[in-house]
Amino acid sequence: MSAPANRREKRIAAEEAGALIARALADGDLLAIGGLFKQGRPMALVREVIRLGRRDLKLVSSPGSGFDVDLLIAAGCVAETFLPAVTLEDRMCPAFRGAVEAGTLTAHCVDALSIIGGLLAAANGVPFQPVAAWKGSDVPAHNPLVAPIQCPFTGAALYATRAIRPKLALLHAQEADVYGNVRHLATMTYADQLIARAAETVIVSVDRIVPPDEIVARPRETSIPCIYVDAVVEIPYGAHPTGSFPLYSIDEAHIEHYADLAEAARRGVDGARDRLADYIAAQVHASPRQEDYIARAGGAARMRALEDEAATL
Amino acid sequence: MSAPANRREKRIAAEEAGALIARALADGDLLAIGGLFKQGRPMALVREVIRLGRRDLKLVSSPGSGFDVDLLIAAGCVAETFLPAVTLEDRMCPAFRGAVEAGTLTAHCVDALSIIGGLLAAANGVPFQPVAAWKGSDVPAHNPLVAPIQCPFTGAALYATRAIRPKLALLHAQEADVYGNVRHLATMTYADQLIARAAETVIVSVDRIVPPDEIVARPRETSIPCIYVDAVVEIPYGAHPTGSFPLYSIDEAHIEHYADLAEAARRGVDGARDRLADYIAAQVHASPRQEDYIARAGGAARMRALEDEAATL
Amino acid sequence: MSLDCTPAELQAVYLSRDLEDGELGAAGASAAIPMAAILLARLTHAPNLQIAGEMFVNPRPRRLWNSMLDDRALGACEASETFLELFGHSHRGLDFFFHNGMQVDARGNINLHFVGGTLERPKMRGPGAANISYAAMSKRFYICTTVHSPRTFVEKVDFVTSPGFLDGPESMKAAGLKGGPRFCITPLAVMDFDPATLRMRLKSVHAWSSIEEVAAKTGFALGIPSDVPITPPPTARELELLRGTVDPEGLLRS
Amino acid sequence: MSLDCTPAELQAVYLSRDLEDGELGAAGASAAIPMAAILLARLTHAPNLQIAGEMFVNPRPRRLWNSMLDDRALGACEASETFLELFGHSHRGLDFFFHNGMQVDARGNINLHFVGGTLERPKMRGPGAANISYAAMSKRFYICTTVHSPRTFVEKVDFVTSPGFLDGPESMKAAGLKGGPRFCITPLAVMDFDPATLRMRLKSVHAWSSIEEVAAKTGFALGIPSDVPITPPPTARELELLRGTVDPEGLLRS
Repeated sequence: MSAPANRREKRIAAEEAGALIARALADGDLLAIGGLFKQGRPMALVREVIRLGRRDLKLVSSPGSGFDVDLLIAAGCVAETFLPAVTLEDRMCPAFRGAVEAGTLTAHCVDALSIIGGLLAAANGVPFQPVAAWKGSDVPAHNPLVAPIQCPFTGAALYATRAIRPKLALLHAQEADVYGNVRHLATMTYADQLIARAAETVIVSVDRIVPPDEIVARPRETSIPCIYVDAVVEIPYGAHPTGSFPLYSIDEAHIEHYADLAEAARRGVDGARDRLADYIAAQVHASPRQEDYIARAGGAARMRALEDEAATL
Repeated sequence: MSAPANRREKRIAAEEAGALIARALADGDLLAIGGLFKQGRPMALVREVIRLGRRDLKLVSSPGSGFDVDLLIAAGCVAETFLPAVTLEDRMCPAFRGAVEAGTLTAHCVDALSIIGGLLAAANGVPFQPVAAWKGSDVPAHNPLVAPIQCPFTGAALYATRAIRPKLALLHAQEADVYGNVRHLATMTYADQLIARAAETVIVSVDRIVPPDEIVARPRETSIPCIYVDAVVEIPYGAHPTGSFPLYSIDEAHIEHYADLAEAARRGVDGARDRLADYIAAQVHASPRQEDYIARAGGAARMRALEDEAATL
Repeated sequence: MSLDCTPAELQAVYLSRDLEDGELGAAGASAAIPMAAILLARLTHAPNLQIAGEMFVNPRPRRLWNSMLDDRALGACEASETFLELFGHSHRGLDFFFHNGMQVDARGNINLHFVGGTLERPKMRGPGAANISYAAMSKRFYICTTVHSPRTFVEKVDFVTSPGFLDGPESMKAAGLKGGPRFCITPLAVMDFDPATLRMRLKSVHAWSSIEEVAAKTGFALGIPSDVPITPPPTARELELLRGTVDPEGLLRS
Repeated sequence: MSLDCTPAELQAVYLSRDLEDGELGAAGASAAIPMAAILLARLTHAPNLQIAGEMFVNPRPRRLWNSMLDDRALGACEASETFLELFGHSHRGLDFFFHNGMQVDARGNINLHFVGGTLERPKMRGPGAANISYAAMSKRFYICTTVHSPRTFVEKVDFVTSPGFLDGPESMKAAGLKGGPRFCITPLAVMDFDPATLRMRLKSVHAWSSIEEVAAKTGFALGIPSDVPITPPPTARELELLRGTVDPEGLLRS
């Protein structure tokens, strides 16, 4: 038996993504972002959030975040973060650091297990997840997601971490079919599956749409089944400047360029705030179409170089 | 970089499996069995347990069990079961039913969520897993793995189910490398990964060993990484008479033949106990080598038929 | 209209009509009739019906099998899951699920554990149940049995494996239960539940049976409304799709 | 014996020698030196060392990268995991792990959250830490920093992100902690911990530094034993494997 012929697609056009995000995510809502650090971040969709002018967002992600979170903060979209580590790995995130130090951003003190435990609890449909691995750290005492509990079997003292149910999840993967079956080709998929199972609405950008039969041919490789996905949108290089392996690598120079601008702005260097605003105006607001964004980001030649780097790993 | 040249193998010879099981599993221990119902059951390893003459075992498995569990009970190896459903699907498991009704077997009243929750808790390294989906059923009140708890955030009443840490897990998959990286080719893998992460010792039979580079070529398809595996043993048709898809299908006739013998024995039909004992003597005790077992089970022709059925699904 | 169908075929067709487009549901072990119902619904009126909740997503079997829970029964599918994901589905519930039972009682409670004696020392031990949560957590479920006898349909089950309407409206409220069985279909009849008492009553009788036969083969006082129609038979198109596409080997005819 | 190596290379080689065959461990973000140590150990004396706990199993990178946490840094690997499995590893702990720190104190406690002010309104906000559990749950960990300054090495951290030996033996007992930091290696020296007080003390000084320099650049009263040897340099074979196989592009030389 093949699939019903008149089945509805979950594919939407890139131009429709903004409207869908607008419906799913209000000011002040909890937004979840997939990927980790500089890999698999749904950057095109994140830029859409900035273009929509969302304010006071709460952010959660897999436990390591960097560029996209910093950009959202620099663009003024974020009020609170539930992010264990916020770093560009070889340097700090300037907008994050600056906003916390200025008191304009509440960076909640959370760790990987409270975030993963919270997403797992939501995915499991239970109100909390037990955690028993926080000895000695100051983090749990300051973590707003955490409460002490006792094991009903052993009497041992441990913690409960609260279920986390994001209003909207934005994810990026390499492939999907038009029905919303998503397939990561990357080796590392981090918390993307958990986030998809935990969130109320899930939108996934993919570098390419593949025929449904290619998905059915290898069902165990479907990383996020269609039942968890509300929409897929084909956006080539949709993760740039983060990497989408094995298709294209991380554009470190682009991220570095942004970080230099944002760090100068944080330090109050003359004119630096304007230069950062110009970057956001050009890269985000003036480039609603991915083709325009890619052209500004170095065009086909730059993308080819990132593809070549990914191919030689 | 390639793997170190002098790395130890986790592959053992089929003849060594019995000794390893003997070391890992004592009388009275909790044994976990992989697969579900008639697929992916580690039958050759289960027969090894019977040949060792283990007694008073406690059994846990993924939530649906049948043929192998019934055989272990018929062979006198089992004292307690923690198995939600025990059935051959189109008929009941005769030895299980007979032993419970005769009072020689304690069949604990458990369900899928207490078993999966317990394995998940053990895999997670926490003492229990919250469950909030048992409204109205008589099962939780009789389930020895369960205790009532309260959510520390909402005050809601729910349950905790106790971590389950099997002494030994026996699993079957289609492929592994010599270092113990296991790859299921089957679509359904049930609770095999969870069991592997929960158990103290893990032995996996596979239909074939593949070169390490074939594993490295597709790392996301490694279903059970070597770090959870103590030994892999190549046993062609090691799941027979259960299925090992996509390689070979379920030998329903074989299972039916056993069930007829066991059902007659349960009913006390004249001579039926002897015929069941003869079956176990021939299929298990007289066939320690898989080649002998397969020859008795119909040989190459029968295996070919099961392979053909699997290929046409 | 065709009356030339088996009880199992009628059950599958009748169930299929109640499944709505866009819903998500599944069946468990020993589920040829429910599987046929789901597949048929997707071919007739519910192309967006999603089959999920039992470790696979939208299987495409070439033929029907007795189980939904092995690779044989999938043929192919869009994604596979494990019991880990099933844990979550069990808490969120599905739109619909199917149950059969060793005992089914007047309020649709289901017993798969034991009959007679005690749980520890039963007169007859049943198979137990893998998942007892879909009955409580899903929006609705169907009871679909392959037998209709006084031993199966009893006033009160010896043990509630999966809850129907427990002891009625009060006890449902106390247990925090919504949902529950929509109707029960057997080889003889369709029975639904009186909204006030939540007791089973006759809804329609299959063409080959009678009110008297159903009442006699039901082990409790079945409510009999004044007007009991004949269960509507499959249409020609339904039978054609069922036999030509869903069940080409005739599992439901055997 | 070769002295012609960078501090980072010496750190990697020194760490590699302490990793034992058959152990299982990993490093997190910004971990070029630990990754080099692990890969080198597998080539020299620990072919059965397993690299796992951070969502991949036994990576085979063609070169070193600054992170261990993206596909670039893996090259290839035997299996991939997700944060779900990391949740379990974090509770069971590894044989060894590596930490760096914005602040490291006299008892090896690590601060990555803030310096000065309060957590809510810090003078300087750090990146935080993804996983705070490996320090407490693993058999041991190493502190490996790329700077050695009085700002980094302080008497008492402003915030304990990941615990070292807390306030010493009593507080370790109260917190139920075992394990802890084995030693700390910086570009200038190796420091371990006095078993009685669990305070940091000088163990060896790298050839290019001196006891005086280390003491001056440490922001607390570092224990100085009477006999402080020079940190043993890499052997020719170690350097050859490090440069030829582990780090052919010379990330640790830049």
